[in-house]
Amino acid sequence: MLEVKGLTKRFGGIMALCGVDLRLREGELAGLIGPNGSGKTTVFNVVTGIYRPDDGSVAIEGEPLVGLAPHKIQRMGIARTFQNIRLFRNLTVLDNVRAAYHPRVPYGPVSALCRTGRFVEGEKEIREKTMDLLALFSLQVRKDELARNLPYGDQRRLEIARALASEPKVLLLDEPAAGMNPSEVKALMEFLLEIRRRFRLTILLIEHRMRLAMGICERLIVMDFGTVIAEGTPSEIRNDRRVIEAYLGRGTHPDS
Amino acid sequence: MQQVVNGLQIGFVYALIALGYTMVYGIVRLINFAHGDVFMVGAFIGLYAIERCRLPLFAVFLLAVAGAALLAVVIDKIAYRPLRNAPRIASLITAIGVSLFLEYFTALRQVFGPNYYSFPRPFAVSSREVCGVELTNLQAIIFLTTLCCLALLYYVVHRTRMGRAMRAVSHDQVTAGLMGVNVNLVISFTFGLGAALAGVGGVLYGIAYPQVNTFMGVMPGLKAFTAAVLGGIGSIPGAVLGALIMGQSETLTAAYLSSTYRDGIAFVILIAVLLLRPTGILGVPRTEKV
Amino acid sequence: MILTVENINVYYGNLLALRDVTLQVGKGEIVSLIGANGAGKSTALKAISGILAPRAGRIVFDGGEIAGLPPHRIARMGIAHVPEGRGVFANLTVVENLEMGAYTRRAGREIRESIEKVFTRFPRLKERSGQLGGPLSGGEQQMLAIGRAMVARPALMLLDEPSMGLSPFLVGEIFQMIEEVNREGVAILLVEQNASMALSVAQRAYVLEAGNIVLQGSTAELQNEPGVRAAYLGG
Amino acid sequence: MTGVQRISALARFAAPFAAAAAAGYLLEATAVVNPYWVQIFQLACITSVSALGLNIIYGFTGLFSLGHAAFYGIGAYAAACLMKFGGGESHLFFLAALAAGAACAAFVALLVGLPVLRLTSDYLGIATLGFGIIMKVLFDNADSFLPLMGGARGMTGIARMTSVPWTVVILGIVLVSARNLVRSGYGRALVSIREDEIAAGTAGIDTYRYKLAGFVAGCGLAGLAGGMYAHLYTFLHPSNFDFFKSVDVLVIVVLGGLGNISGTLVASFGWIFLLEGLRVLLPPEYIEFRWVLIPALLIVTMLLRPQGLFGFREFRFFREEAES
Repeated sequence: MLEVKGLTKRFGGIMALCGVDLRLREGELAGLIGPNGSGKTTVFNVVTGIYRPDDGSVAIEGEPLVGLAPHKIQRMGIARTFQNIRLFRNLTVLDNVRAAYHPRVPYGPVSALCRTGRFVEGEKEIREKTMDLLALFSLQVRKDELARNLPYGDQRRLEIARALASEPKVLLLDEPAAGMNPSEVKALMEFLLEIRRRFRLTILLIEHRMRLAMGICERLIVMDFGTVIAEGTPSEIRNDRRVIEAYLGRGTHPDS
Repeated sequence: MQQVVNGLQIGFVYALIALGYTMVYGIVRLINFAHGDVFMVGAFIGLYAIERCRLPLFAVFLLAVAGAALLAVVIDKIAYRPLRNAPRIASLITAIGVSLFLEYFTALRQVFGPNYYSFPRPFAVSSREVCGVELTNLQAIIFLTTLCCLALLYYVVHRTRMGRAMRAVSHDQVTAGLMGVNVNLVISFTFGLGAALAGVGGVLYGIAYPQVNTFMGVMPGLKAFTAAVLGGIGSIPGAVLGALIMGQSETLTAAYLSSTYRDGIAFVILIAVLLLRPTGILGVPRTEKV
Repeated sequence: MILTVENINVYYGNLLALRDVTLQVGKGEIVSLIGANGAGKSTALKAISGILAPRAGRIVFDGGEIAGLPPHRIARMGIAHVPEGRGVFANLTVVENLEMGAYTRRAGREIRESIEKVFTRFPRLKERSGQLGGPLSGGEQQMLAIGRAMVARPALMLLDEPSMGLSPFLVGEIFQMIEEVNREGVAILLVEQNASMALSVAQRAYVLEAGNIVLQGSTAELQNEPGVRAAYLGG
Repeated sequence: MTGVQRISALARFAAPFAAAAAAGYLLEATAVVNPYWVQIFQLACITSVSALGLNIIYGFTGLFSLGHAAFYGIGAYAAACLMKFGGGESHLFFLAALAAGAACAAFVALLVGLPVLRLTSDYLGIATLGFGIIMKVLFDNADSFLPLMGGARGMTGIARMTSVPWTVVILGIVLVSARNLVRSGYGRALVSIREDEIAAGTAGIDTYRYKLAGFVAGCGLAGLAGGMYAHLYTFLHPSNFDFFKSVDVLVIVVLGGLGNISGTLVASFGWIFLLEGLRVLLPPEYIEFRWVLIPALLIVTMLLRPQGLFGFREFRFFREEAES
């Protein structure tokens, strides 16, 4: 589905990524884990076109995408959320999602200018789709609130809703469980399984808490110092010596 | 070569103004449009101090520095401080308001008056040849005064407790407050320090180009500000470098092209530099954290 | 009690972030404040150190009312707040950062001594004393932030998520440091997401949920509380 | 929709414009109102068009521009030159000249925007400020390459074509179009860029292209307004298009509230009438106090309402209403 090969990225003198290889299989829910600063978010930023890599390739369903602008990559079927929630803060919940429908508006600018029938129809269709999506996230009652006024949890959910508006094939989630307690994490996990089924998604999520990632994901990819040091099922990872050494540190247990 | 020396003359004056822009921007991210007018007030204080009070040159500078600094601190308190937590554009608009107010208020007959006034020369201008270039005593004074100001500024910013606090506040106001720094006081101090340099610049400008009026701050202000951006806004050495480039480009254009294009060339350079280095020559490139 | 917070309400704009929060920190005590993200933990610290002004309620520190005072005045009274994300001044050197910690103190020699003391405790900072704070690693920055707070010689230290973004090994080191600071008589109010760590060093703790304090007690009691175990300690 | 329905819809749409134009015509022809004030009214309409342009650029798309007056000037000079070349007094040609002026401004905006829009926030503002000053220098020296433009002496002898019906109808059309565009997916794309450019990109919006589109459209409106201005006052001078004129429009947009059409409209009229009203209201010996009072008022207003007079509130007409 998504294939990353030899990805390298430097910032100044610092090697943020050096030769990262990873592969997502269609329909899986995989986790990208590793300590802070190991390069997980940088992988997302390179894959979604925010940074241009110094070397390496990224392809979705065989189509290379390195060097393309973020919106083109999004249209190839990759959507994402951000670690430090980036909503359109002064727009309503409704408009946050509708903005993401924009690339596929069924009317042209002239049609919008003259408010033709096609425009009215198109707007109605977008609104209906948006409301359906919001309903799925239980956000429909908040549709007219400004995004910045939402509670933290709703903001995270709205960001996922906005990412889904583009009907992506691959969904990249950057620490979706940040700040959640275990029962909330459980609910999130069920929710992710549900949207994966409904939208036929392949999901890659970042999580730096080892135990949590093991609870959610079917397969784990572990990064440290800008490289992938291991991948496999949670039980394989749990027993991987390199992971235990590099990630878990000396003598601490995998709870942090 | 002669043109280069002439360019240095105006370049140094621009540097004195540009420093105020860059420091204020560095600390509160405000383009302080009123700064050029503080420079103008400095020049007028100089004018009165020389003409009416017949003070010695040193005292003239002191008076201009004090007046300009006081004015800037008052402006900050009235027009900018209440808007610290408002959208940035709001204080930009009040800065424009303050600028217009200062220009037109001082142009009233009851204040400085609307005309051009000739600035008295406190000494006779003479020149001598140094290394094949004509150097006037006026230019020597400008160079020396500016260099002294720069040295003093470097000392304040890098060697004093207040300077450390200024740098801390410019990086993170909230945390600086947690260290016990009175953030408002530090910001006022920065406004005052920048204005003091502009006050010196105003007097020097008056002596060098001996005609003043209340709108004289507009163009030098814009150019000094451009210089600050050219060098990398927020950077003190950048402001000086930008100002010197600005001065050179202006005198060279006037000498070899046409003085009517003088005001334009500097901005062509500015745009060209920004396109190549979006944060100016010495500005630190910012990578936004995503 | 060195710090008493009584029924404070804190708002962000019109959003109520803390409702009727009451908590106390005794002299020389370590108290933890735990809860999920957005529960209001950082907000509580910000209200105490003056970054946010409570709309109602009292905050008494060392016998004096401090609610609504500006941060620099509260800092001068002896509260050192190490903010979330550490707040290291990236454009100042390590030494200058430490000197900023001593901003409220005047005596030059004593300040030098305090800084030396920090250096002996964190030799790694000494190696980097002339470098800028920005390029330091996360662990070094956290050491610098805590060291900077120590230089201020506070009576109360507020620590916001000192373990955030650190490897488990460093987390252990930082918590050792916190206990050492406390042994010198500094009271500590600790905000942590890493609840098991937070409960292990503190004597007492408060649990915040959606801006309310829902539980409080000794850490031993809380560690055995089934609700706390389920929500914060992972079963 | 049947043909009859179509025509009736069109008629319903056009009726208010026709009425306004007729009222304007009567107003002008019967001279019940002092012609001076009629002219001020026209200036206010023209300023609204230009300010709406800047609002699209800055208020909606979030592109900080300090060079709006340059595009206003380009439109003015371009339309005036064309009209002088071959327009005579033809109203049809006048319309074409206005369109050409707007197109000229838009084209220059495209050329300038292509490189400059890669800059962000204050740096973009400064680059556009620089462009504004360069244009002013060019206008000042224009007589050396096109004597018609008059350079620093000013351009004279422009036909007086702008009339109340024209200004009212054009402003009306611009308002309706701006509302329609802004309250559509295209407007949402612009606003999302203002809110968070990176997030907009990953949400599939071609940020560079839309920034360019917003900038070009806004500058085009400035050019349109410039053409009307030229044919209202029949005299152009480079100082009409300097930095201060850019600031004027910026003040209007901020006062009205960023991204707020109603606010821009009200602020434009308020600003122009305040400027001119003070000229009449102040006793002649105090006339120079005008520019002391205005900035003082501006500062006080900003201190009291930093989010602009209107904030987010819009007149009903400009609110969303495409769907039930």
